Amino acid sequence: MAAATPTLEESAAYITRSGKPTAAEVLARARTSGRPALQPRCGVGGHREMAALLLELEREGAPDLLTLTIDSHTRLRRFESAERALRTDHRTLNGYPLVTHGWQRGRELNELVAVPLEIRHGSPDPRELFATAVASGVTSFEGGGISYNLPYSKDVPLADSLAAWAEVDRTCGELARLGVVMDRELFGTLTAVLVPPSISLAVSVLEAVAAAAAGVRCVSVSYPQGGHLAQDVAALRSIPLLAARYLPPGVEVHAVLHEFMGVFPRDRGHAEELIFYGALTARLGGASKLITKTYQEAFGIPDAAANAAGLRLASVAGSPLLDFVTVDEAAVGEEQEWILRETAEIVEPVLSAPRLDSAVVTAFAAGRLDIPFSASRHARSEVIPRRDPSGAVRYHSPGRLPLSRASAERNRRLLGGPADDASGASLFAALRRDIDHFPLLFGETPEGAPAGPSPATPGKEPAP
Amino acid sequence: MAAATPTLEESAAYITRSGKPTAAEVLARARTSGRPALQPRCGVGGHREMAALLLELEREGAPDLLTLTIDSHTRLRRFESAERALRTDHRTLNGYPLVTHGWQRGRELNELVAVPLEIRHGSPDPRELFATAVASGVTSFEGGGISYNLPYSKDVPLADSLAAWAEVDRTCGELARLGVVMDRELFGTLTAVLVPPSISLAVSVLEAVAAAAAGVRCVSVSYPQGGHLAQDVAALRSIPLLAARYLPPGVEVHAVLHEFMGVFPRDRGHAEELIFYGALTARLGGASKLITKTYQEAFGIPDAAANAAGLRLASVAGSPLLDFVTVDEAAVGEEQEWILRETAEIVEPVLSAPRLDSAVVTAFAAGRLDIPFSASRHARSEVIPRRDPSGAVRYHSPGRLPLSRASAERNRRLLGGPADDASGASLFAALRRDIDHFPLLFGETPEGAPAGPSPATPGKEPAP
Amino acid sequence: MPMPDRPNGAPEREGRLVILGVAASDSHAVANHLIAHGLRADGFTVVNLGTCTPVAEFADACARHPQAEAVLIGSLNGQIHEDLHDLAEAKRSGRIPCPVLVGGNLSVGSAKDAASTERLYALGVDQVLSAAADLVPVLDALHAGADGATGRIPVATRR
Amino acid sequence: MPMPDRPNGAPEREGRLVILGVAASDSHAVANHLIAHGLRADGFTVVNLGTCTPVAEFADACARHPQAEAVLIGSLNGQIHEDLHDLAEAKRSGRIPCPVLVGGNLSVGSAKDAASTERLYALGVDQVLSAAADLVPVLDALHAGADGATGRIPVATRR
Ligand code: B12
Ligand code: B12
Repeated sequence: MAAATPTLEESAAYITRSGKPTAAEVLARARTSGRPALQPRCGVGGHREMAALLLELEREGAPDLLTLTIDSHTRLRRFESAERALRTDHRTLNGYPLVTHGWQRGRELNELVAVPLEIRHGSPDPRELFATAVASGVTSFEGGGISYNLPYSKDVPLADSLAAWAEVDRTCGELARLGVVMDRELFGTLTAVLVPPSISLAVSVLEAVAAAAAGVRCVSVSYPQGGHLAQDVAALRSIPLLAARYLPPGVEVHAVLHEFMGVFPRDRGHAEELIFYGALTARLGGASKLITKTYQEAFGIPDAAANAAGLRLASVAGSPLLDFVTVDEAAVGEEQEWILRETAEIVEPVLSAPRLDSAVVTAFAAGRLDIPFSASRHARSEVIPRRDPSGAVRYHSPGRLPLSRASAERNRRLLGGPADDASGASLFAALRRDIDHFPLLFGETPEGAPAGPSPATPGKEPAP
Repeated sequence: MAAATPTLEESAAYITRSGKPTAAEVLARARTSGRPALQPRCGVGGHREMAALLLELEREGAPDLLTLTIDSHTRLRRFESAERALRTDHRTLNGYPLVTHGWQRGRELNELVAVPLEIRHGSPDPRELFATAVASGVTSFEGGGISYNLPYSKDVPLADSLAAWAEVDRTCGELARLGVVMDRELFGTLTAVLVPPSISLAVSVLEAVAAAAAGVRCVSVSYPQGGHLAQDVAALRSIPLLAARYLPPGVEVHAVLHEFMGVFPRDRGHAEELIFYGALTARLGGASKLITKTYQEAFGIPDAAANAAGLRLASVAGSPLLDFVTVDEAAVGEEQEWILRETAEIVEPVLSAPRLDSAVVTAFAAGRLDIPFSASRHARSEVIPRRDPSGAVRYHSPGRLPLSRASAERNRRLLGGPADDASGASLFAALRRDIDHFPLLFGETPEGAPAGPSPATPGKEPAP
Repeated sequence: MPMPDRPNGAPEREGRLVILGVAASDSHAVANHLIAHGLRADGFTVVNLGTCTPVAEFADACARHPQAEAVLIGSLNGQIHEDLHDLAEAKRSGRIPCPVLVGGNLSVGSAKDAASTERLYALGVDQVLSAAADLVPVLDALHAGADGATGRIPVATRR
Repeated sequence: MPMPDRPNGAPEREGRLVILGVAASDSHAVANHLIAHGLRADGFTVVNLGTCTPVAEFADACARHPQAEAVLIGSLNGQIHEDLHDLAEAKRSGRIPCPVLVGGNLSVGSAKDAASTERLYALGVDQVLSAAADLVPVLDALHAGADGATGRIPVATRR
């Protein structure tokens, strides 16, 4: 397996020689066409199985890009576990252990399909993975020092993940000088559940500024569909404006929508309605790319047939026959104004600091940057999101985020009253309902509520 | 096979006893819910195969009604051929030969599924078929003395088909008195290709008036999606208005959309875009029911999997998540005004005659009633339809239809000039393009043009 | 559609007559209209029997038009085999003395195989065409030299 | 989420402590937050180790909290079997002396079968729960009489 990894120059030459379009090229074309490029998540443990999966998806789903989704052991650099699982039973891996398989197999996969590949993972420290990816001829790499730390690990210091990702970004800069523009997709989806748009966009702005400074030339800013059309469209349309405001010229920036990333309805029909709604949201928001979901989302990693069906369904939403479908522009305008404002309030204090990395670390420690439902101890998760009666995600409490009084008050007003109106048990129950928004909207009963009857008061996680 | 057919009383009692909802009940519920009921076309020759097909469709496609589509031999009372084909190789039948299988097997099918059944066919003289259907417990029967004659046979006099269908309608009246309201769907789709809305609706109005007079209590007026959203929505929304104007009170009238019935694109993605567009049209037009198509339409009778996929895709268009999708109401209003006007111009002279049946026969003979692309000699097919630049179906020439000067002029104007601007070879070529509208819209090359290079002048069919 | 009786400027195929129609159980009219029009534009005289035409009606037309160089039968509804049940007998008895060419959608279902074509030959069809665009070349080849009433014509479209 | 440390008005389960966490390779946090909250509302003291918790970390918590009546391990990402690779050894050596209960999404893929549950028992899990709602009844049954550290608890949810 462990043949000497090619040099960056060799990899760049390989990519150029291959004649395949790069991810950046596909994205640029999609933006011009006005029809979002489509990409599934997909990864299985075995190599032959991964090859078969890519081929079936390309044949049956006609995606514009394909993915190698990486298993969770590899993401956390538990390479020994990845290796043992691969040896024992590759079906117990929830993704393709690329580092373990090695770059030659990566090239095999790359050469198997006509469309470019992206690595989707969740690695606080992705350096081995990135090196293997580049050597494999992969031209898009997801993640970032914040967005692939806080949702994806418990105790990796932000300073470490930021440093690791800065290395990746610098290498992308070198590759650009060698003629290969890597697409670097940021994971604005974060913890996926009730993420306020301004938090998603703020984290992406910070990561994009760092990436651009390191030499990255093509940035995809992904945003997770929250489920409120005007808010989601406004967030997507904010991406080019934020790029113009905070990024140097010469960096290509693409808006990417991730179809709803929270708790999915179980019924196939309901799931497909949500998938289509997401695809329409991407179109109306002017996204260059859409990451698709499947009707099996609530159950587990989808099989190839379900995955291809998800691609085909999303594709329908891009039809020229739907040119007549429009969105309430006034509502979008109003949302956008506030999203841009909140985002500015969150990022500008950090961007004004002399060193971005350490400013980010300090801000998260102090709660001036924060995300809800953090998997990591290195965010405080004092932000409490809620859905307002129209379904939009608002700040029930902004925690210690430096939101202006006007922003905070608007959030409170839209939620229907002062923050302490809902607290304790009723807040907890309301949050559960907001998490289960779509199953409930479709009249599905949520899975058995956790642990016992209606809980008395929400409790803070004590440090273990 | 030939066990004595039960009496009407026995059949009515069987239907009541069965506890199944009738088609009329399902339609009423759908109209109230605002989500069109979904129904596929489906029919295969073998009995066991038909049972399996119904079960698979019910399981995988969750339709609100199911169909027994009848084979073309039975439609034309070529029972000997139906019987021989069934004996030799049931897969050579393009539908279920219900008369040959007999009513007991019909009941078996009826009892197999929870949703009501409709017979879809194309019989100028449906009397044996109707008798078998009623005895089978089927509660919806498609067709009419005009709409199941002209598109479906060459030389059955209209007087004969009208008389045969009047018998059917009178029996429906008796059934209503026995407590079973049959749904009688009219086939406004006619020849399916470039049918001007006012021709479709005019024929349905005439058939509905006759049916109501014979005692029919539930009429479904079907209209074929033409592909121009505002025009199609206007046509669907005209149906209740026409019912209020021309039908006696106490007759339930439902609007039904048939997903595009003309030449389908071959590519699966394109076909699915068109299917979804049709489903959205039904929703926006307030249809009680939608008859679905499949991505295999261009190729042949679909397999069960494709048929179920078509149902699921159409179902997505009914989602509450798409409540935000609206249509240009001003454009719909404008179209509707003219559709109602043209329809009145066509039907009112006929309705004012003392006897409807003979007035219809005379009018078709004289070309004052007419349809394009008639399969039958008993319509003149002097009407020439065209698509205008926006894709709406207009009268290039109304033939001898009694359209007012204002209506005729509007059609001409919308087509972009006086009628003789396009004639001969260029008219023929333009008609071919209009027929191939959707394949061409999607950039598909139409199947090889018929017989040789660009033809010189169109020629009238001489009587053989 | 109302179309002028005779094309002007059509290629010289003076006096060549074909009999056209759709199979007995089949009422699809559009292709029939268009093919008749196209053949006339190309100089043929077309006796168009229209939709729903049983074999006996084709035979009667042959009797009325003994100069007919071919009978062209379209079928879209998938049921052509049963519709041509009497063809072999009509050919054997000489009631249909010229070659019979068929085209359209020649079996039920979306997945097609060669077997249905073979069965058509077994039923007495001389040539199965895969597209209407092949009609004129095939008719011309037939006119130029094939042995007419009997046997199949060796052209590219023949599988 | 900032939530008050102690619930008021919780049922009397004074002094009963459980150790909670998510399996080693798994960073899904939401269910973990909610389950901790629910158990506290029901009167338990919850030591929540959070996401990405290797077996060794559960064992360390057992050492710090010898009174723990159970270790509750959630896993959603499908990889629980490899994540619990060291569990049997930790139980054998007594480093995890109390019953281990697991729940969540316990295999990779959308079609589930019983085999993955059986393999969990083979790895040293005492009880596989099919829903978080079963946690309190199972813990109470265990508390009331089951033999604690060893063996599985005979309750309805056990397949
Ligand atoms: C939100 C989410 C995420 C977020 C998580 C954010 C965060 N830090 O929490 C993000 C986007 C980061 C994410 C990442 C990944 N995810 Co994820 N995610 C989801 C999603 C959409 C919702 C999960 C959720 O929060 N549910 C709400 C809670 C309340 O419900 P729950 O988690 O289902 O828990 C209930 C029960 O399972 C049970 N339960 C849970 N824990 C326990 C513990 C005990 C002791 C007991 C008794 C019961 C119990 O009770 C809970 C309440 O009813 C689900 C799909 C879905 N359900 O719609 C996928 C899903 C769980 N993820 C999945 C996967 C695979 C991943 C990834 C590995 C990426 C990948 N390969 O695709 C990574 C994880 C990386 C890693 N190292 O683990 C898969 C699991 C697949 C499988 N088992 O076959 C799912 C099912 C999606 C899918 N269909 O592929 N994910
Ligand atoms: C319009 C239409 C109708 C209209 C016809 C109106 C009329 N009177 O003409 C209506 C709605 C009435 C109708 C009815 C039915 N139809 Co229809 N119809 C179509 C549709 C949508 C378009 C056909 C058309 O006009 N095409 C335009 C012309 C120009 O193209 P074409 O017909 O394909 O012909 C080309 C070639 O086939 C070839 N060709 C045709 N004839 C000939 C003859 C010769 C000699 C040669 C060489 C070549 C040739 O050249 C033509 C030009 O390129 C097709 C599906 C599609 N293609 O999208 C189904 C289709 C043909 N219909 C079909 C069927 C089955 C029926 C019904 C039997 C109902 C049923 N069981 O579902 C009935 C017919 C009843 C009967 N007794 O026959 C099936 C055939 C299925 C199969 N073979 O497996 C199709 C494919 C739909 C489907 N997927 O199920 N239909």
